[in-house]
Amino acid sequence: MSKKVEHLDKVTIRFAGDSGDGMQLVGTQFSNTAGTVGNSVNTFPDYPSEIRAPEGTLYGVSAYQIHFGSKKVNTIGDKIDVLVCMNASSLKVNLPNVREKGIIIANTAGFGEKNLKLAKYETNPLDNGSLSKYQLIKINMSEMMKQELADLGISPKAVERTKNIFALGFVYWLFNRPLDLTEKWLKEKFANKPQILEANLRALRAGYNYGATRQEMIVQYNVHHADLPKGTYRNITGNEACAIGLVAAATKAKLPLFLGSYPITPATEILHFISGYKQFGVKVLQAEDEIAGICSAIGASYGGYLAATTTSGPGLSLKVEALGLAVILELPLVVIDVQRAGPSTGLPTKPEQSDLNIAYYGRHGEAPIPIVAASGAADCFAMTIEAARIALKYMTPVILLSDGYMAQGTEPWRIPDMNELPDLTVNFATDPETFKPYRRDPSTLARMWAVPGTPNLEHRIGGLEKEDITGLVSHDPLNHQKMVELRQKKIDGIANDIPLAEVEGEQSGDLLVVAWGSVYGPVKTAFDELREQGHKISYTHLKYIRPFPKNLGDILSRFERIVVPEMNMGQLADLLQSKFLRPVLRINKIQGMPFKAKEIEIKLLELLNNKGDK
Amino acid sequence: MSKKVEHLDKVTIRFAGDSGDGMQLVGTQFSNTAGTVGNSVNTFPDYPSEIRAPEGTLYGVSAYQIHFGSKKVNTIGDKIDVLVCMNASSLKVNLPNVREKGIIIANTAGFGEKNLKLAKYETNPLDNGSLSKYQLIKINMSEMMKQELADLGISPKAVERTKNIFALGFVYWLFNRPLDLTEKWLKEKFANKPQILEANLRALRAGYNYGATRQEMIVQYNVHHADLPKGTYRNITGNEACAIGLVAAATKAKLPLFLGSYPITPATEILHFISGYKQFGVKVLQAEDEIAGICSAIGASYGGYLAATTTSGPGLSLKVEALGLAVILELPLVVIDVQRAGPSTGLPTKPEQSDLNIAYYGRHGEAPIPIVAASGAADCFAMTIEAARIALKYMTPVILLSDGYMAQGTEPWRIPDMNELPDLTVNFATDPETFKPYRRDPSTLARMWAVPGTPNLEHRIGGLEKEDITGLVSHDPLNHQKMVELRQKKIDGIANDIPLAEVEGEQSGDLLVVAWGSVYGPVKTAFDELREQGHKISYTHLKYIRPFPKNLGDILSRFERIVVPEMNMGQLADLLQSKFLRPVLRINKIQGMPFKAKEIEIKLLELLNNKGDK
Amino acid sequence: MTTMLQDIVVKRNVPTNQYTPKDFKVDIDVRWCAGCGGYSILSQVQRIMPELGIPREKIVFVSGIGCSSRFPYYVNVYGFHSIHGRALAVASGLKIARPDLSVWIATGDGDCMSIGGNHFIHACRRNVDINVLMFNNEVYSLTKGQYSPTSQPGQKTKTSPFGVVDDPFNPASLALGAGATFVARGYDRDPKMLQYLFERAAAHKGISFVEIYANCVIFNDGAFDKYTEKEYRDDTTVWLEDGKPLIFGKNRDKGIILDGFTPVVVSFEDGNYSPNDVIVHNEKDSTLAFILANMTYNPNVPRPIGVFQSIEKPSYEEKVENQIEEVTKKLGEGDINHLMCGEDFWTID
Amino acid sequence: MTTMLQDIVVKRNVPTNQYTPKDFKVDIDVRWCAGCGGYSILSQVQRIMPELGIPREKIVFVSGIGCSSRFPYYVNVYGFHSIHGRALAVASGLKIARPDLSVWIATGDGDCMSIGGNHFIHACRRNVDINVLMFNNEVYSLTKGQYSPTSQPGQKTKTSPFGVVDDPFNPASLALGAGATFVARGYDRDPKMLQYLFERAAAHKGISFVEIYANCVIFNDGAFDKYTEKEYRDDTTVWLEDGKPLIFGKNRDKGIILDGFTPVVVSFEDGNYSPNDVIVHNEKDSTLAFILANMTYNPNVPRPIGVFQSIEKPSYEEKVENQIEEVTKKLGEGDINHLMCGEDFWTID
Ligand SMILES: Cc1ncc(C[n+]2csc(CCOP(=O)(O)OP(=O)(O)O)c2C)c(N)n1
Ligand SMILES: Cc1ncc(C[n+]2csc(CCOP(=O)(O)OP(=O)(O)O)c2C)c(N)n1
Ligand code: SF4
Ligand code: SF4
Ligand SMILES: [Mg+2]
Ligand SMILES: [Mg+2]
Repeated sequence: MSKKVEHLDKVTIRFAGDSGDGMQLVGTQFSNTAGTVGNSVNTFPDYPSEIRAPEGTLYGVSAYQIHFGSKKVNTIGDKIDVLVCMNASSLKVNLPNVREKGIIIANTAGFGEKNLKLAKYETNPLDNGSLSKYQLIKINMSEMMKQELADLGISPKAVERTKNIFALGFVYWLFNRPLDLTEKWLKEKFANKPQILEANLRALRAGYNYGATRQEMIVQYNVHHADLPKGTYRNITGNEACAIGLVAAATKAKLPLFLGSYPITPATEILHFISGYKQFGVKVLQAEDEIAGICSAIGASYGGYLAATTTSGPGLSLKVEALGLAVILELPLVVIDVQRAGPSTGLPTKPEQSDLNIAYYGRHGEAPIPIVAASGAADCFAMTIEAARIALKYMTPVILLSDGYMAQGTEPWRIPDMNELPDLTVNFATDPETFKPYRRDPSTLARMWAVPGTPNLEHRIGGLEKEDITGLVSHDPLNHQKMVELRQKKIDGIANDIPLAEVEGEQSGDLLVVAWGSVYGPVKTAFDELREQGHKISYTHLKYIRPFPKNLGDILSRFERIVVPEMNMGQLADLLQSKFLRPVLRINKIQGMPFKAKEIEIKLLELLNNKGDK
Repeated sequence: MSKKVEHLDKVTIRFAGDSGDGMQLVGTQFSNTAGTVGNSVNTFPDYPSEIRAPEGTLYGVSAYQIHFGSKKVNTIGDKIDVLVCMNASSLKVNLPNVREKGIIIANTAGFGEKNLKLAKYETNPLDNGSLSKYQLIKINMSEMMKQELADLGISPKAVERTKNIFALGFVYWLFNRPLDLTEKWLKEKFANKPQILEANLRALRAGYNYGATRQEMIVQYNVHHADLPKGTYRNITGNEACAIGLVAAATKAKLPLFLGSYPITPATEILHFISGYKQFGVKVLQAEDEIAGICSAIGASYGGYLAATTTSGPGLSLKVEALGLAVILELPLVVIDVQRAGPSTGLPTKPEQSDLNIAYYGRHGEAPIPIVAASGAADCFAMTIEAARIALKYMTPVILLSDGYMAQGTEPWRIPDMNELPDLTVNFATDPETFKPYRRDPSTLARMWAVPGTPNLEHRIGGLEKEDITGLVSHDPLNHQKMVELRQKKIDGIANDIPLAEVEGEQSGDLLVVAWGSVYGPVKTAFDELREQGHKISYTHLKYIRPFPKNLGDILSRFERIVVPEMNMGQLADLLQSKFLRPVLRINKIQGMPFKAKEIEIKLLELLNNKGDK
Repeated sequence: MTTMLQDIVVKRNVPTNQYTPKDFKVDIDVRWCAGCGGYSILSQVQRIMPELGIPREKIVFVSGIGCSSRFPYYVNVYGFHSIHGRALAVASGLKIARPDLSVWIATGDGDCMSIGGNHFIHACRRNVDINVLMFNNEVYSLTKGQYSPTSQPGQKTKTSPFGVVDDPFNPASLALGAGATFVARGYDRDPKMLQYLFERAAAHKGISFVEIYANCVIFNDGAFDKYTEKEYRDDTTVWLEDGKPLIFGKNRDKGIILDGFTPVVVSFEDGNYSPNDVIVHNEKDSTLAFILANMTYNPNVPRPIGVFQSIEKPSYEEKVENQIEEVTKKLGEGDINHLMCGEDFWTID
Repeated sequence: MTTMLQDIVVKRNVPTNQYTPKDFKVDIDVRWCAGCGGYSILSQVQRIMPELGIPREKIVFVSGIGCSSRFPYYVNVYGFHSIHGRALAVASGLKIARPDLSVWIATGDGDCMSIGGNHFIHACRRNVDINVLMFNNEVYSLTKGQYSPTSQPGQKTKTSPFGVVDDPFNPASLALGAGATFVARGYDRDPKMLQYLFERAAAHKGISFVEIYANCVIFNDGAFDKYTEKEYRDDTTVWLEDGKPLIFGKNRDKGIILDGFTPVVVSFEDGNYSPNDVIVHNEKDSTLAFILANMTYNPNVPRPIGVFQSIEKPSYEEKVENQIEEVTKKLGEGDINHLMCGEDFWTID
């Protein structure tokens, strides 16, 4: 195939096929390879909500989208540049998102009569001219692999299963990407199945060679490597980053790690990963429910562990009572909530940012808990460390908010050296002379931590109001007021121990965008675009929500208008209004889908053009 | 005894003694009698938190306070005018609250050596002159009763037990109150124990006659009957008012009543009362936990009942997940939360107003729930009816906030005629032609309610996002946004169906007090006092918190300063700031005790005197 | 005119031939994986529904969350897909409120025995008249393969990559220990058996618990093959039949006797034992039910399938109604005005 | 210098004569009602603690909420008064994290079997090495007298003014059904018996469940008199002793035999039966344990008191540690840098 090379900053590829077609696998391979050659990468797997939907159906389409570029990419890409579709349904579902002139690579074997019917196509779109706006590359991948592997004598089913690797090989050719990473990976995966290994290696090269030898002309996109900071990188999902973050935090704290958890989409993978870390001495209890998950973690924390519990919305709802207990006990605890679309079961596989309210306000009584929020997959690592740091230093539960989008999408992560991470060493009380269960460190207001097993520090804690210093049960009215205020003051004081908020763009002026969580990607992209267009606009992204950075009020006061884009009905916006008494404009999307950068750009542009419209 | 009669508008009596001394009983009798003769009455029982603390101890003192008057009394009284104390500890504990020149009626038999020691008195306060600032009446009640009942041949223990009735009789004499109500009550209570009845009747009269025949002079307070609106009255606690309110609401809705609940202080009595209403066909499930309590109620609601669940803070925390389910199911449900002091177990027997946040914000996802708040014991009835009305009309869970103070204190309640109550009749769907599970009434946005058993309306509901109108499971992004907005709009729309907020005092000006819940009593008292002193000040009491009354924003905008007194750290204040962007001043007390009217008066006076201090 | 709840509670008469299984099918795609054990359970439920003589509108399926809990969407009766673990709590409220309804639960081993364990044991204790169909696939499937409280020691799943260390519940023992009156076990591969068990469950007044081995082809494929596949099952299971001796084996040449209290397999071949020596099943004997239930994980004896226990006790909702009746008889029907006034009221005019 | 957790986990040696019961008393008033059954339980715990040979700082009492759950305040060891129903969940986390500790639970019939039921059955299933002392007073006392899941049918309480309609749990059966390895019952009125049972519980590895009839003088006074008072108990209860026949009666003239699987009382007086005919207790026999547990509410037989079952199984926290050890042996000790880098990383420089 002759190719016309076009240089691009960023490209979006989407591998789409049936649930059983292995699209997640090839997507992951491509994104790892892209990372390895120095591109900035952002990915997102898009599963159907059924475990295994019937073959070929529209709702059974599984896809993996990769956005990579020579500049920092912050989203999974609004529009698809290259769509690989293994069957008719995967074309149908994804076509609306392919940009004009984009490349469509279709496996013609997936466009048989049955496929067309299931996809509700009357005629074959590959043949009826309806795709003339695109560059269509038709390949009968199944047939090609049949020929390629005829001599191997493996089952037809096994042959058919290699077609995804063929497609991957072809795409590698198209972008001139090396095969070695995937070859290495295949060799490890199929170490014990030499025939299958051979079949897959052949498929990879067949796809690659097919490109090189094909006759038609095609425009190929070339993407230079990005100008990323020096260092060692890997692609990582938010969930894996949280899991590794917990182990790293425990290492830095010189404490063993305990995770008490109950499976729930989209947080379960954190539990999966950590269940595989036994060699780190990690103890995991897959509990009978979310309540036991958090309570067992509280028990382990009492025993001197770095303890954590992981969940999503419905699980967080169940943990509410025990969170209040952790507050009054003043024990360290990391609570990771991977938000999904609610209310109730809602759209369980879809992301949303609608647990901020419950994280902030969702306890009976006055029970303040610090909240931090990761801004993307890679940032989940850093914020897990921060959550652990605050929990241990201030003797408090801390809620880390992630969401289903960053939890399952990947980003390249610059792997920090362990020495770069903060020291989290704790100071257990051991001296009976000075020990009082609720004596506080005057600077942090954290109470003393004495764990069972320490001679002569026997004491009793619990959910009843505590007397200041002694920790005895107290019904004294003034003591109650004092303790409520102390607990509040301790949390408020953390503001002195977190980074100040930063403003990108003008430091004062007309319009400030404030955001939190995974909307970072689309907002940052839109913001950069608008700045490039010469607009005066500013951006503050919040990773600390309770307490807010000390300078946030000051920042807000320097702008005439504030706007918060959120995947909810305005929870951060309401909070800012309550705390800072500034009217806050809102851009809300609550569709179980992340914002597109373009959507945000358009909304911000509208605001920029309608200055009067306050 | 000769008495000098002094006319007073309001008097506060406190009966105090050991847990076993029957103080609750005589308190209740006195307050019923006061009500019957036409006084305005407000009472509060004050138990120790131990079930039965050791006899004579300071922490074992049990008391019952009654504030009654010829004007509307709204609190239990800041200072005690008459203290009845059955032993030394009950004097010790309550003396700080007796006003100067107040009457102390002491049972000298309770001031023996052992009693004094337990009360940590070095010398007998009845004899050492330390009570010279008060009018002290010393009576050896135990001895008097021994003599009085010598001929009856009942056990010394039984004799001793009549001393509280003696004290009651004496207080009746002091206030010239009739004995007949208590006599009637004794006759019913001891119908089967003629000797005990006789003993108690004698005790009552002995106490009364003792007053009439005693030699010393004493100032007696006379209290005219109050100018209450015409009607039939009774004293009622908030918990009983809620219980009766639920039965009345079911009657007006022509629906059977179901209560699914789990015991918890201070809400348990609602469950107690309703468990006694079997003859009303009420079905009660004392569930295995709070989650089963609410879930069983949701099940009953699905079956066409007026369903309710009752709880306090820790229980509300546990109901959070199921509340979200009720939101997406759009089924009617009344949730009564009797607030107590948190966080966690906190001060379980003490009132607080710190569950507003969790009621308002405490669910994962976007899950708005209407909130109403009773302002006092008697108002619990009206607000229970309102909660049921909103739940049934709008097909939604509704949270009614009460608190431990109004729940256990009494107020006289003008018993409404059933015809005065709103018609709550519901319209079950029955027509297969028009039925769609999520078809809405265009005016209320309530969905149709079809209960199992209705032929040809078989349909399925659940916690997954629903398709508009059909109610089928839908993962469609735009449908999700639409449904989230519809659910919000439905709740917001209730603002058109609730009374406007009212302003007492100036309709605009400098300082507006906004309050909610049981702080009504002390705020109203302080407010009236300040108005009488000629101050310009205004007051709005909120009984509807979600949505707020439509005119609230307008009201707030008419005042320069807004202040919210609350038994929490400022939860309503924060909410007002968030919704109306007005800075809100705060008066917070979080001591497990209601405000005193005087405390509020002083704080408000400070504000009135420091106008500049915004 | 408004319809009152009383009107709806009244029972319609249904001629027994009114329905066919098709009447219980719903016009949407069943979205389980091809080969999922759920399909067979669904078919058998749809097949027996017409036999129950209950009007369709009087039947309700309640579920929690899980693959199994999608069930209510697929049966054309009233359906309630609640939240994880709470099906029995919801259904208890519904059944107590509405004893006229036939209330069924579709639940999974996770939904019922993990997060829902408390509601399960309390429903057993109370004996609410609900039919519980627990799809036991020994794994959490909807969340893509974690171990469950019925997973087997050593089982590798996403959360037990090195093998499960937990011991599993024995569902029948748990139900019996909690006081369930009807306890049975069946499996997806035998439609007739399931139909029989479902009919028995429906006929039983009080709680009926049916554990169903349901193959999950994706996350725990073949977990029950040893007990459900033709080539093994005659030798690896024993069918419990009331009044019948516990005989099993392809040639029905083996039986179960008690050695002390320990069940032991004996063969009739060598003439030492005859069918007369073996335990005779008695559904009314609670102790026997325990002995049989405890055979479940005992590798030396076949796994019992069928009805472990079926004993009569008044159902909870019935007792609730009876108490209301008695109290009403004694105190007279409640008078709301009297309730509002209480004993001590006064009038101001 | 900072103290590391490892330093604390290390066990101190305690000479067995180091402690007296006084060392386990706390210098605050015990705030139970005079006559409460809790006092006896407290004393017996304090009495056996010195015998355990465990350093005081290694002992932890965890509780939920209830009168009984105030217990930890009264013992001079580490104490954790958690929230209602969650003691076993907290304690499970603690014990799994810290197998070096001796973990005890003080709980009530409501705390343990009502709201805490799920954690209870799962702790039994997992066999976590925790000693559970359940104060059964058949009522919710702290909340002033509502019925509990062990209240008796017809019992009048504040929430059952017309009598309880629920059937109660049989705690021993529930524990056995859930898989508990050590199950026992005792009562407040017999200090020696309690000491014995507590020592047995402490010695047992894995979960130990001790149900203790505890009189609540305020809300359910005398509920157990029939079984605990000198004048009745010899005839109304039977003491379970391993290897000993089930003989009871003031004159030890009655015994228990099995008729089929049904326990029946026989008298030795008329010569038809002798002590040799009666059931011999065997703590290792799970089936027998069920038969005995099921006698609890059977009015025709005495109520069993003592150890129903005590069988050996590895404890959960031990299995967790073993798996960690095995995996570590196989994969080598975890390397955090390796974990962070994963398999596919690249370097930009
Ligand atoms: C409160 C809550 N916790 C966790 C989940 C996640 N979740 C959904 S189904 C499930 C387990 C399902 O297992 P099982 O009941 O055995 O059903 P199966 O899918 O195996 O049929 C879990 C953990 C949830 N939806 N809600
Ligand atoms: C979440 C929650 N629900 C309810 C309560 C109220 N509550 C406290 S103790 C208790 C029952 C106690 O009964 P039991 O465990 O038998 O203890 P007892 O007082 O009888 O010893 C209840 C319902 C609570 N504290 N927390
Ligand atoms: S994942 Fe398993 S249980 Fe779920 S539908 Fe598929 S086969 Fe059935
Ligand atoms: S109420 Fe009962 S259980 Fe509670 S302390 Fe008193 S006697 Fe003991
Ligand atoms: Mg399962
Ligand atoms: Mg109890």
